[in-house]
Amino acid sequence: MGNYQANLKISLKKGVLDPQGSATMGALVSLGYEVTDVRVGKQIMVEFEAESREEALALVDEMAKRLLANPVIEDYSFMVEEVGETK
Amino acid sequence: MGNYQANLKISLKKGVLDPQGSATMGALVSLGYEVTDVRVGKQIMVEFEAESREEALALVDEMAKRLLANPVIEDYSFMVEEVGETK
Amino acid sequence: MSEALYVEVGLTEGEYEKIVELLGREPNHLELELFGVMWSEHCSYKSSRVHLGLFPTEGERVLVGPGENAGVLDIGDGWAVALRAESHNHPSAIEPFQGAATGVGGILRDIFTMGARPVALLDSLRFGPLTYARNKYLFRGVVAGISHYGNSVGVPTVGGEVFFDRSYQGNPLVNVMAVGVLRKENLVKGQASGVGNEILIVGAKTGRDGIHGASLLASREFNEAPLEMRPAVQVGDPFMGKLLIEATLEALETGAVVGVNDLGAAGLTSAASETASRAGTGVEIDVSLVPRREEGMTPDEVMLSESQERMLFIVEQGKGDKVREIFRKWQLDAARIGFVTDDGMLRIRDGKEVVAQVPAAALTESAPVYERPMEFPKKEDKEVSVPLPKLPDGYGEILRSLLGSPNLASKAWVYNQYDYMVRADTVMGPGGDAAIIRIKGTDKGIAISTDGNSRYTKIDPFLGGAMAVAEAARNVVCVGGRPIGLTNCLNFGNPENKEIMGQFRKAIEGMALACRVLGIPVTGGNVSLYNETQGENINPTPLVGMVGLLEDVSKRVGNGFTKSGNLICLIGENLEELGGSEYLSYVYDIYGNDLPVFDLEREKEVQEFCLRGIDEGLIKSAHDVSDGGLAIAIAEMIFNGRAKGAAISMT
Amino acid sequence: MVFPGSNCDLDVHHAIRLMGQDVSYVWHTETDLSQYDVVILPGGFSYGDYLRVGAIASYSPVMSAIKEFAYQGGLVLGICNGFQILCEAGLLPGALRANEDLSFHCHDIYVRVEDTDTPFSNQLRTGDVLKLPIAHGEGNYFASEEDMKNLRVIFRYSDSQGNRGGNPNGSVDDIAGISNLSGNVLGLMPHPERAMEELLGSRDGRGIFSSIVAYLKERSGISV
Repeated sequence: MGNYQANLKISLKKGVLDPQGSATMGALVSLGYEVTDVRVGKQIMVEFEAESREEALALVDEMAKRLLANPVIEDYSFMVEEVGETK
Repeated sequence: MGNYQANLKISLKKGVLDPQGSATMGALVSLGYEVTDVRVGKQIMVEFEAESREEALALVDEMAKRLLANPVIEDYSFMVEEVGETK
Repeated sequence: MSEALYVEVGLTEGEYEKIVELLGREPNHLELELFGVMWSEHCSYKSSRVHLGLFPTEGERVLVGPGENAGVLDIGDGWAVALRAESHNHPSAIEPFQGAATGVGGILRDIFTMGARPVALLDSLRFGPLTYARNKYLFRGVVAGISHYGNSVGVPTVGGEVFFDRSYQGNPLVNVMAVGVLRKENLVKGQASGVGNEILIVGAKTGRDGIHGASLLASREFNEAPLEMRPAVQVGDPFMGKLLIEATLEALETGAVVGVNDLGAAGLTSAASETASRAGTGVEIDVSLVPRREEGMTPDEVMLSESQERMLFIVEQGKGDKVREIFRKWQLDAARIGFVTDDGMLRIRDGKEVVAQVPAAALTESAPVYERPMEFPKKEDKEVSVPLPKLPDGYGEILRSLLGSPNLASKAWVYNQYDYMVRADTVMGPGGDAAIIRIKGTDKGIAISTDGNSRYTKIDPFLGGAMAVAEAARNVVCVGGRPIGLTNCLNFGNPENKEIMGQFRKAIEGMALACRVLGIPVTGGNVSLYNETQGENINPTPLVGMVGLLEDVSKRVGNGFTKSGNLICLIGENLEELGGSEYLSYVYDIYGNDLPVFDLEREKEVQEFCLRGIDEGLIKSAHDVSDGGLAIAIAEMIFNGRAKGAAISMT
Repeated sequence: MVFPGSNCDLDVHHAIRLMGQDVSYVWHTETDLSQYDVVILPGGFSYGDYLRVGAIASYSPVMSAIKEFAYQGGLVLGICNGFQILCEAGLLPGALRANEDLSFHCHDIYVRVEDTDTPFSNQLRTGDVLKLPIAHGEGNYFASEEDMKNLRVIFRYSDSQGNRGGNPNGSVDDIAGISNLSGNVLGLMPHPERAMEELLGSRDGRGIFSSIVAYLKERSGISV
């Protein structure tokens, strides 16, 4: 059994309105920065156990589809790395 | 003038309780995953103009300190890359 | 034109031929899309329009009846209330959070577009049983979406209902109602009057959200919604919604605004054509002037976009800048995109080139009106009545389990997520028989309730429809409010099914009769058809949103016992009848065959008696006996009151 | 103060009128506050609470004038979203996080008065219990050990008898309201302006507004 850490990036799909992104951009512009676009999304770190790297990758993808991301309006990407044997 | 894209990761400081993280962990465990820790934070993409890579790095750090992160409870890290000359 | 093209926009061959006849030529692709979206079931009411005529809509309080963005009623001393209900069933089944949030945004725009300040929101929700994970997901998402939009926009969500029944499996109902208050002189209508007047689009930028969203989606069965429609889900921005309310009401004070219309289903197409046809004028707009959020949008996409938080303003010639200044203060776009003409045409330009030109009335008035075949289940084939199960001996256990059933249990988990106090006018919040909002500077109070028992209408659509109106009125009466008008959401299955059309017809006949007997006008509402999944249609669900008036809000009463020692009396008889009861459904999972005895004249007397008793201070609290029957009603009065118990004699 | 997205400015205006005092709406681009005795930042969703509650509003043009106003000893009261803005602007220590159960809470709660030596609580007695409504999704106050040294706890969540308990959001040390060390800047999550009339269910909010009036009257020696 290996202990793995996944880092997921979850962002709104292209074309889906991002009110948070536009409000943040407005604030940065009013603070004097020359900003042309801002997108705000989530990043989730999950530590979990898996038999192998392949299984770990499959598990994270499943977690994202079932719970962590909303497939209707969000896209997700992730990286997985082993962080040592479970003690 | 160069067009840069910064990707910031903003997460709660160690020791600051993360309600979203614990709720997400609870949900994953109830779905049958062997999860040992979950942290939920923000990821922000900012496209902006800067004279040079050094200036770009400094600008992003300033934006984070002033607005994008709350120093009381959040830590931030970021990567910056050039995405081509402004037309 | 090849059949594929007009079928793709949802039109039949007959409808296409009628368009060619109206135009005297074949429509180009954009014109075809305009007809496709405006003649959809959702926008044209083509299967329901002939029946909606049955509703009584006259009354000395009615300032604006059906046909406008919202109905408006006079409540005396120069004050008036605007009311409307809307359904967002299809979008909420795809994305519950945004589906519900945009439903709240849309219904609020219908109110302040009349010049009224929105003061109350109610949500009436129906889901499949909570034993299914999907229904829990939809339920949580819808409540969070309403909470997210309503709280942020600063309008209190003061009431509503939640109901679970297997008939809503895969097809949730999200009906939202809004009420606004205005001075009569500030009333403004959705009309493009005054040739040469400027037409502005204000609020959010236009994107590809919801293209073919509400109009086509709501006109197809649930499982037919093709996947590519899903990314076009509309996203609401309550912050911009709040700015839009403040900017619109401030702009109306300039007196330069002639007409206002919300951009809802079918976006700019319906707003432009409806304001023109209501005023009998024409409208010319240039889509290239519409502020956009995405590049490379085609004229079709701009005309059909259902991006949220946008309104159409018709402003006196030369005064557009004054209005734009106000919108700039509120950090909102306001762009002049055209002007009013006198040729009755909706003319659309893309820069100089005219890309579409059709008579506005052809889009809004000439949609076919279908008298779809109907079938009414005759009394005898229902005679094979289901034998009522042997009644149990121990009732305590039954009462305890009923009190815990999802339909009867406290809904505090839901409404504690809503800010029902913002604006500091909520005299009675959720949990009462009706909500009450006071009007500062007057003694008046507005009582509001939403009701609709779909089990009753399933058993007998006619009686069920009448009872929906009666129960909504009864709830308003129980707090001391005199019912003065209603709005509605008629949620029914597939109109191409004879039995469903029969239910629709009978329910409207029943509602219309109750309105006439109780003297309550219908001020408008919404029809949601095609609520069907894999051939399974939902129960016929006519949802009634009732508004009542308290001349003196201090005379209101709640539904909890106030003092021990007070007498408890039942107005009206309590008969041995279990048809359509929560008991039968929850314990035996059957509806039963016959409805409780219902007599409209009796209902009227009971309501008058209750109103007078409250007005004279004799009645200290009142509660209507509905789902769960007498035992549940008394239990609720104990929970909501200060007394500890109640002694009841059954003789 | 009125920020884009403020909702309870109307309710605060009404509450001050009920106390018989003059009050005016001030738009967030204003920079001169010299004519005022008290500046109140109301509840609501300034800038939609996007990015972080109160974060964007804390950079409104008026904020530097409010900081100066507070520095000069003027009274500053932040209610709900107003409290969040004062923390983001650094006028009060700590930060407000999402409620522990991640859901919005709208219902009555009880707070115990912990410190009456402030312009906002001098008409109350230590140990008084006030029934006030809350309506927030991010009221979970956090303060590090360091921050704790720079604040005074004025109100704590309690049960109806004033004992510890009744914390609706996980706020550290059951904190419901704090002030800076000099006591002239107060932030609290409950809404006193919604508890001014029996018609709406409670009058306990008047204790805070009457304290402000009494303080100003005594400070200026004239009848206000």
